[in-house]
Amino acid sequence: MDELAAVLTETGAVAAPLAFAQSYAICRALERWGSPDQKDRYVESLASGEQRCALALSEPGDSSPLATGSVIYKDGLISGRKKAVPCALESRLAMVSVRMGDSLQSRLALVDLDADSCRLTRINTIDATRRVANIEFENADADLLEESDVLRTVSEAATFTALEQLGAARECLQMSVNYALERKAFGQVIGKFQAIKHKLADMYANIEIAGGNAAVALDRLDDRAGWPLHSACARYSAIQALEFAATETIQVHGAMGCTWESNCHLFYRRSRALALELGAVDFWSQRIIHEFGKSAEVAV
Amino acid sequence: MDELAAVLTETGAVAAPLAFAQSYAICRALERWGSPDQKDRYVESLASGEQRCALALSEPGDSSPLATGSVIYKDGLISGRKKAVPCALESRLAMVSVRMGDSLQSRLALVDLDADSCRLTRINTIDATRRVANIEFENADADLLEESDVLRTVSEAATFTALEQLGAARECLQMSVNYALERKAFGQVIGKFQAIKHKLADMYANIEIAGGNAAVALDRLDDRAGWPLHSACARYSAIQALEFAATETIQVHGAMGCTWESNCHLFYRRSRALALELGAVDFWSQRIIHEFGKSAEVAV
Amino acid sequence: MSAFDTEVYRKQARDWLEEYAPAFSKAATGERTADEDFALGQKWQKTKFKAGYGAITFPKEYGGSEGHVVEKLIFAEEELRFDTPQYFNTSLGMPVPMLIRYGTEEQKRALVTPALRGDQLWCQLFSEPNAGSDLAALRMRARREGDSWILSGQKLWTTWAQYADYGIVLVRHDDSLPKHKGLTMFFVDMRAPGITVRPVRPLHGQTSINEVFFDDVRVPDIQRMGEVGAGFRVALETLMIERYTVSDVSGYGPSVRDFMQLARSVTCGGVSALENPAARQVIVDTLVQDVGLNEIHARALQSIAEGKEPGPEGSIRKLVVSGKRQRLAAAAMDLMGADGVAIDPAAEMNESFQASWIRAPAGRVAGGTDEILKNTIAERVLGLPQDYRPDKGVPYRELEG
Amino acid sequence: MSAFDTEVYRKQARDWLEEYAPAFSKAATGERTADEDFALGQKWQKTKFKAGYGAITFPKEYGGSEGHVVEKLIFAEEELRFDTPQYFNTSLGMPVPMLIRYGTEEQKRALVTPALRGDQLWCQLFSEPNAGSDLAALRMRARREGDSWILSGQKLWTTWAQYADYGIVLVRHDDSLPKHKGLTMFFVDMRAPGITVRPVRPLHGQTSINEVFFDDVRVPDIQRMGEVGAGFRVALETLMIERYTVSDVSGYGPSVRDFMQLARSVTCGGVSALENPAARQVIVDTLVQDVGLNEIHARALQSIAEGKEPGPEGSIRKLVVSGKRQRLAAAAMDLMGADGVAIDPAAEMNESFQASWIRAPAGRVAGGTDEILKNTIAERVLGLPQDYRPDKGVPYRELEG
Repeated sequence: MDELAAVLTETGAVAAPLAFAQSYAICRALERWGSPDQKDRYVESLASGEQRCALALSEPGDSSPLATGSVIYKDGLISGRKKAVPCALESRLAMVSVRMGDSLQSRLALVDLDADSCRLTRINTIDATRRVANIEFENADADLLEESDVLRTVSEAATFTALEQLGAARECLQMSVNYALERKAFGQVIGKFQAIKHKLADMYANIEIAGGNAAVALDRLDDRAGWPLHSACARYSAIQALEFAATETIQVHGAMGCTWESNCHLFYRRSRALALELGAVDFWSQRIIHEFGKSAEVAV
Repeated sequence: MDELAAVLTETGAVAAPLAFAQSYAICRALERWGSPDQKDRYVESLASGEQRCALALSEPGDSSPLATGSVIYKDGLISGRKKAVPCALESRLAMVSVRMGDSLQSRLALVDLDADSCRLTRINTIDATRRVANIEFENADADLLEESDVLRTVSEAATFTALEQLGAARECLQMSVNYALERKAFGQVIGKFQAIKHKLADMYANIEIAGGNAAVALDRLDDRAGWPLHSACARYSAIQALEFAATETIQVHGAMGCTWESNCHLFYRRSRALALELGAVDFWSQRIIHEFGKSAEVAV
Repeated sequence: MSAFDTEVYRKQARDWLEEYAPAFSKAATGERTADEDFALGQKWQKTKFKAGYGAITFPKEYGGSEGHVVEKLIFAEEELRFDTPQYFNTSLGMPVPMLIRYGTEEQKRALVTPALRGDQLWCQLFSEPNAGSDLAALRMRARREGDSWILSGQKLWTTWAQYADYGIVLVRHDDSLPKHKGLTMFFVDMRAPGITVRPVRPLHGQTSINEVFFDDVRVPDIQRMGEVGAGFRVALETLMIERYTVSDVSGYGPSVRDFMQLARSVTCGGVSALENPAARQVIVDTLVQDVGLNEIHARALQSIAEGKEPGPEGSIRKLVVSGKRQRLAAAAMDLMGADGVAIDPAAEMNESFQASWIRAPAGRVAGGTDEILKNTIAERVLGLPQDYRPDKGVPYRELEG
Repeated sequence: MSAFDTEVYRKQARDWLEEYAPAFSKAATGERTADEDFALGQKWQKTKFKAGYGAITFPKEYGGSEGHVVEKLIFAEEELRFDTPQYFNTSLGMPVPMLIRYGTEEQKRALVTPALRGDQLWCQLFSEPNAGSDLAALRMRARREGDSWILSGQKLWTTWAQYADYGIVLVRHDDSLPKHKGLTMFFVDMRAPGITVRPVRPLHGQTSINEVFFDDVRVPDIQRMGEVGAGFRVALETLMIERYTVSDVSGYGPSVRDFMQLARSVTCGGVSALENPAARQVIVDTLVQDVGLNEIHARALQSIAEGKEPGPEGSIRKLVVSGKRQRLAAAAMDLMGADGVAIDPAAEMNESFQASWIRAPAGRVAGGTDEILKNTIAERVLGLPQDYRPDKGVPYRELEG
């Protein structure tokens, strides 16, 4: 787990154009719910990075990452639309959340994106470093994970993404500290001004709080009781920490931060993209209340 | 109106142990809804300050200032309980919100607190400068204002209280500025430190925003369309401005602010008391959403 | 001016705008290249100028209307309702009034009217890579050579330099003096040999800002504005000319009303976004700030109309607006969920929360960072002392770095 | 220590506390006067001392247990679950370890054991009216007279001075030296002639803090702690002794779980307060902060048990906790509506949101204001430079004011 955390934070720190956190959640879903056949088909090539798989959750008309009203599974085929899927254009496969026929149940299924029954349309986004696409399925062959639980996979992806967000936030903090030690105004380095010092102290505090939450979530990943609450806490605090860090890093850099001459904008864009792609902050905030309300005894 | 505003802000600035804002709302209610008889009976002695009248709204079991489930009006008599009424012990009269029999309608009624049918019990509060009491009515004679509208009177009291809150907030700001110009640490007055300067700039900005809202609300007091939204905005922003000002004024004063040697704590206590007694911030926040949602065209 | 007069003026301005402004909107002209857009901006300025709205407070001898400053503010406020192309705010806001104050008769006769009419555009060359918030730290040198000065160095963040005919430029003529004392102001012909303009790619798409390189650019002494060494004072003085300006209360982003519409139209897990606690909080906070700022603005206009100074509370506007806009835009994107990342590259910033969000950081920096604005409020309004300034009185060349 | 050992120790401590602590709680003893409460506090310290839990890290020769520091932390953590009377944290936290470091053999033999056993209490006389955050600005004078020093001046914010037998005191022996250099530390007998203790009325009811006046108090030089002029360094050094301490994650106020209970039990306009957006926000933010801080604390305990320095992230705890507590308490009162003003004067601060709220300002000041803590994080953790310090190197008497 320590190694995984290191890789994920590093991915975040360089704002890499990948969806590594999602890939890892996908592998875990296959490991957990895949039939021996399905594991044979996918796990090795995915884990080795030979094949890529996108996670397709969001649907038009509702902002929940759990929404499965559009894409319907019936007799091995799916039809419907998924929106704003990161890295779909680079992937051969997609893990898609689907609704089971007319029931209210939802499951995950694997779909071959190269098939003619899948139409991908690239969309312009605020984060130009990752390509994002809408997907339309029309009777596409879908390989169903029978016992799968969409919320669990979304929560795991959120936990892994939290580590990426933390890596990015720490990088922002470091960029800000470096700049504050070097840039001068009014005869001294700006790192001497309390406005800058206190902003960076706040940034540090947020990051450490988020770091604590991510560590707990990672630790409880296989804990039957802990994961629903703790993955939500990790996600929520990571969104907040990175949003503040990325936004205020630009502010520390001043006019220079508002141009492509500095890297600040990459993190500003990425902070928003990561905040939106697995359910926005309010979705997770509601989940925390829900789970905290249920839990008789949690680790607080 | 300018004179009224001046008196109210002054009352707030000295954290006077009065409920002047509420008295003024009571007078307006009488003027608006009182029969000629009722006006004769009350208006002059109330307006001259000869008699005092408390505003009794809140009831046990619900935090809305509009709650009227407990005190029931029937055949000229009321029974039930009101809680945490400021200045009731100093008042001969109370204006009480009541529910009309079994209906869902509520009205205002005047009650003589000296009567045996009214039992007042003083409660300990965080703000020792104003006495607060619970009241129990048992078949107390009640003089009903037939056409009265509880929300309207609560909103007017809230608008006038916002001016008191503003006065208190401005006084806090001035105390903080004075202290920051005089108190030294690390070889300079603390008013030179950006942490203090920026805190006071934020305090000023909040106060001016609240001041703008209060001015608009006062201006729209008799405007059929404007008052519901604007009194809520005035109340909401005044609570926020005073809470921040009172809390951070203690912080600027440091350890000294945490004792009875300075006046900071009077405003800290009063800020909370005023924030609670006419419906807390969330009640007004919900009202803003409700009214803003309704209004096709408001002055923003 | 009486309240009655201002309302009459507002009515006339509105009627005129409703007749002429729509033809200059995106809707009327469709997609435009950058150069077409600038040409349209020039045409719009000329149209306003002819009708007496393009140079409202300028002297009649140059074609201005010699109107009351409150008329200018009212017109600007009304014009905000239309998406007219805006290029001349800086030009007419500071450089041209400076020319009128410091130019020779001949210069003024030749240059003021073309600038007011929109035939020519003036830019303002102040900031440098190492001189942003701390403008007086600028490095660009000027050395005297007979009747001329030779200017060398680099300016940064110069808005519309690529279209400018002239610019006012602040330079260091003597680095043995303390930083504020060694500065002098000139105006320069932007086509003079040695000047190179290079666009800077901003965080958002549109390129309005530039680097400008001066490589031994010769400027006649007659183009000096104010005394040698008075440059910083002249710059500040001019910043005070009609310093009360009109800005959009939403910070040129979508309004809280747009946000409310959005919240009504989307759901999360089947629940209306209007039930979303964070969304409700943003609506309330934004609305209350808008109401407060609008009241402060109305009070200021009234003071100005009565010939009085507006109160100091106007100073909070930029601070409040730019933070508010960033929060509102981010919250709107949150409501949209995964779709919130989608951006229409052609969208104006007041039409799209994404476009507004991407430009928001510049809003919190340009024209005074949040931190500088708070310092200014603390010092000028509340009377708190200036921060410690180790550079005070020290010869510029002895300041390290 | 291994993780196994620490868990064994925790189990033992918990068992012992469950047997002995309840008898010292409010529930068991009922209302107590201030003096009765202190007497009970002494008895509790004696009980812990006898069982080996009262002086866990102190040397055996004085009756301590010479245990691992992590044992002390674990015991403190477990003790937080009980409302035992607390008077000796300061006494044993800094003054007594200082005595062990700087006292003579004779002094230590006479004084350490009574202090550990709770028979005697030591206080810490550092702050003054003009020296709070800036401790080195203190004025209280000491002048040499033969083998003694004569102390005159005023100390402020001295916790439990009214019960103290001894105190360590930081004074200025030479005002011709820069402020940090002219200080010396002594310990004094709090019953010495010339010492007057006057309680200060805090914002909340309970009086734990005092002003202490020194009127020509004679202190033998043998009670000097460290070199003449080393006072500030000695004070800082001692602050570093076992600086990792245990505190309640709710800041000694009610917990987020209590808040959740409250939200479930009240309504506004018939709607559960659990639907209140502000309440939901406070729950989420508080919970996330608690989870984060607890994880940081667990990591620190583990490091300490392994003999390593805990990470710098522990430094955020006090900053986060004290603000969190104030917000949570105010939000809870909001949920109660008009009733929120009611306060039970006898309520402990961890039982009542009102009591917690009224003490919250002191929490944001005592032991480092928010502002000082942020500076410390910026400098010690992030490596940013110190603020400008105009008093540096200047003789104390030349500093104005």
